[in-house]
Amino acid sequence: MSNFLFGRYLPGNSWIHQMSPQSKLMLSFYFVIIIFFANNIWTYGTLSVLILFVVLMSGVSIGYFLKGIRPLIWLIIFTVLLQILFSSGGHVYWHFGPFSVSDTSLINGGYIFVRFLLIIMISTVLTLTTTSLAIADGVQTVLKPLKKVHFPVDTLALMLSIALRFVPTLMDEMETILNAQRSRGVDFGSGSLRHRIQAAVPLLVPLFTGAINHAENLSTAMEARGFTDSEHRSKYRVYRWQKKDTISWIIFLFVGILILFIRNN
Amino acid sequence: MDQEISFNQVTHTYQADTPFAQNALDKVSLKIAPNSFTAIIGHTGSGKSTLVQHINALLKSTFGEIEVYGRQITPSTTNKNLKQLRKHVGMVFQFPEKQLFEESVIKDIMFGPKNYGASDADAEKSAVKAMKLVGLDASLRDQSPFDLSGGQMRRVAIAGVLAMNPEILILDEPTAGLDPHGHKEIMDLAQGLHDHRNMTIILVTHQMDDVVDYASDVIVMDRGQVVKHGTPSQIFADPKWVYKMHLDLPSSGEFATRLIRAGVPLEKTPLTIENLADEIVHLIQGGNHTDE
Amino acid sequence: MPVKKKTLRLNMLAMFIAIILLQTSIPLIGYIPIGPLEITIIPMTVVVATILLGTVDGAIIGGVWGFTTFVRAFVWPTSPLAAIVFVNPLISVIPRIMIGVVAGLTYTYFKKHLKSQTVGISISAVLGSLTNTILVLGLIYVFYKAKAPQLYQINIKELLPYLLGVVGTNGIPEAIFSGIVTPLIAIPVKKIFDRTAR
Amino acid sequence: MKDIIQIKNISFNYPDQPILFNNLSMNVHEGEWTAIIGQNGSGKSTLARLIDGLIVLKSGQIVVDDLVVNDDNIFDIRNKIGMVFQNPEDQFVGATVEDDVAFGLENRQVPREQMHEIVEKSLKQVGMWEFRDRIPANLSGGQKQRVAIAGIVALSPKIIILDEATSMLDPRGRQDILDLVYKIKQDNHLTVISITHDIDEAAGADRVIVVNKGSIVEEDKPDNIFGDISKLKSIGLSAPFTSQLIMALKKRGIDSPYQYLNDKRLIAWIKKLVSTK
Repeated sequence: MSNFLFGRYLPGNSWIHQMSPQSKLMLSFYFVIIIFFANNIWTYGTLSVLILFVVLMSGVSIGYFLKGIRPLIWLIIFTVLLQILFSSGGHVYWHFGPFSVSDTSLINGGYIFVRFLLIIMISTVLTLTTTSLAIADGVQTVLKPLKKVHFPVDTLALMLSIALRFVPTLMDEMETILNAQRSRGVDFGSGSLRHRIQAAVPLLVPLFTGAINHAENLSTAMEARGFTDSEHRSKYRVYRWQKKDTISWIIFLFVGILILFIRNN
Repeated sequence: MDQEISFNQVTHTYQADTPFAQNALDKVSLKIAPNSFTAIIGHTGSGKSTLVQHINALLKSTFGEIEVYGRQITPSTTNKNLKQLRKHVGMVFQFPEKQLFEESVIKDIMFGPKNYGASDADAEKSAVKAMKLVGLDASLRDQSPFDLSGGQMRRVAIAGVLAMNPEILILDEPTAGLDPHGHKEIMDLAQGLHDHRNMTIILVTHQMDDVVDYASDVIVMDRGQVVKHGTPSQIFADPKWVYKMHLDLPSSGEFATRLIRAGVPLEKTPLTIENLADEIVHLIQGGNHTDE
Repeated sequence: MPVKKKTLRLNMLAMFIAIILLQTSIPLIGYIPIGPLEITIIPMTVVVATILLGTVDGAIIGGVWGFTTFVRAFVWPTSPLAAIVFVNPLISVIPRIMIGVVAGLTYTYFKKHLKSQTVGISISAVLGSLTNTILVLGLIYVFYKAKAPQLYQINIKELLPYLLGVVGTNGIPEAIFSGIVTPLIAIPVKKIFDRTAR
Repeated sequence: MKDIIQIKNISFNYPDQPILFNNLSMNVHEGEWTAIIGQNGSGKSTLARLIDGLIVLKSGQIVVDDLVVNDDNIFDIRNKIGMVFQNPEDQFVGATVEDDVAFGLENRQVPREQMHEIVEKSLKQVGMWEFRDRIPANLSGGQKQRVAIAGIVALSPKIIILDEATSMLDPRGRQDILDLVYKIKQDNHLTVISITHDIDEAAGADRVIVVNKGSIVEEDKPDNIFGDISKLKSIGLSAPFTSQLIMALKKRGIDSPYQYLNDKRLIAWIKKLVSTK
């Protein structure tokens, strides 16, 4: 539950697990950007090899990844189909109204499919090897330069960490409220659209009022513990830059340059 | 029709078909007699809440059947039928004041009856009755429930359940966080509903004093199973066993074990202060006899 | 700002972020699927936050929802629309921020000029919700016109009617329901909030 | 004995609400365990918040360890006082147990290396070191209260205030927490104020202050206070178990020279009765 936002953290001690969250975050982002530059079989091939290597280094079994992607498969197929049916150019094999299938659209469809997989794989590696808390800390580190322009980076980080800490609490409360209103005869998830939307009222009002009470009590407790503001505090948890981060960056930068050379210009 | 609650080999598995699968209830069979006042006790995580949530079908069993006043619930019962059942089983959750949401006290109490198809006029009639029952002043009816004190809010929530005229009332730690005065009022209300309105009361609690003061039957849960079912005196007869279940004795029993440890030869575990006083007096006077 | 107020604001924002995170993952309180469409009730949360905490904080909460939409479009897209459109951070974030801004300005205006709190909240909610729909549509169109690079190189020109259709058919009922339901949520919640923030 | 907390003629009310304290005065002795009892709404929690400067006083003065509670001293005062609140959920700030204990240290900008040392020591003192990686959702209410106490121990205060800290726990968890606080009080020579409506919790105190409707009804040793059952009942409190037992024995003709005894003395007395007769 601590890893609510992005998925399911798998505890481990692999190379990837040990990297600092800030470089994992940045590298994932960087990877998505290089994908923009891939446009032929060689570039996609290179990136696929890189991602397989990353998966290997994460110590998580390929089967686990495939299981994770399974629920998304219809979505991917649907999007790929859209791509195939709606792109134009090349040798047309078949067409009907606005739809057409050509050699280019088939190839592009294939590329899109790979793109999807690449992106989902990299984000899955990130979330399987990093706790939400570490991701929040990583965000804080990445945003640190913004402090110079008086952007409240530390406040944001504290806010995010409190939010993540309270998600399971609110979730439990939601479930109790849900059950309480069910026992009072509310039918959730059935009936007319209007009925279904109005059923949100007996859920959301208690959820919100509960959250407001938490906010108030927590404020009192925080002040009693000497909290004044979030920008003047020392930090208990620190993720240091490691050799593994440096090596990973070198590999990724190299692949990035390689892609620029082997892509079709 | 059979006026009782019965569980027949009921198993409930959370997260079935995953590596996290966990039996929260493990082949539970039990009967709760109509118009009984039954306490359900057991340490945290023993399955008490899961058990009571089956009685009003908030949870459905993975295996096994449940019969509540002649209505059957099986793993395949459809949701439509469940709603009808819930009308007869009122459930007061822990900190029920957290479920309030309407703009006025009366509207919040009317919410349940209206969901079950009562007309506005009928719902209001039941709501007014329920307010009286829980001791809420009629002048509060149009106030926002959020303007009331904590204790009053809790009564509004309980009234909201009673307004549905349930035959069975489940109370999950209904006095949590209340002071002694508020505690007694809520427990006396439960007793009144049992004695004068023939409701079946099912009380989930950690307070062993309430168990001996109010309940006629006790069900002890441990690791998803019913490990004992009997009268309070049967349940607390063996202090060692009670401690093994990570439970406490009622205060008098607790005090008696300390007296015994200090060398006062009490014979059996008393449940109430009156019992304890009787036993002590008996010992003192018994002593008189031998001295004479 | 006194310490007490600052801490309270920090925690209020944190709670609303937590609620948004919950709503993006639990259908019952976040979005209601109807056939191929889904009506999201998250704009209502943004509007409620705006009414309680003010325009700036409403915009922040909207932004958090937008950011979550953006991240999810990569990690766990919930619809082809998300996978195609919301991977563009400008389309996923800006419209959400604007919900708070528009609802906040509308609410402040009507608070001065209108007696009925309900009507004011209702109009703010409708406008907030519509802002989201119109901006998402508008931005899709702008990015198509500008021929911006697409993550999934789909022929948006052919797809545009489909996108407009989906967003439009979602957007209209969404706005209507926002208008009806938001006051029912905001008024009691505001009562508790005002007592707390006193 | 020094009065570590002096409350002098304070008055207070919440905005738009009737007056809660009118010219109230009381003192807390250093090194003692003082219980403040009263029913819900009697103003006892407000009193705790006033002492810690979490709410601002209308008139009168509160002095904590020679410092007047005011805006200038507030942080020094909060360094001296650790508070455990009623709801275990609502005082857990950190994402995990260790992060939570560190929260107060981070606020005081304690250097990191030192923090790690203190967090470990504090968690070991409350027996929660093995749970340091846990998130609050996976802890019981009692365990969360232990973490809260560790967070306080980490700051080595002079005073601990328990604000209904055990009222949401089951009886066993309640006793555990009280035993723990007692041990910590002894080990570190602390002053403890426990605000409670649990009469049996108050019975263990050195001194009891009974508050009703914002004023002090009585202030004395538990022995002297708990004798008058009808008085306690009249302000919505129940009588301690031992007083009830003495009453029940009296009804049966066993006369007692006492109205109230603590557990140990009552056991000794009963033992004597049984063996001499």
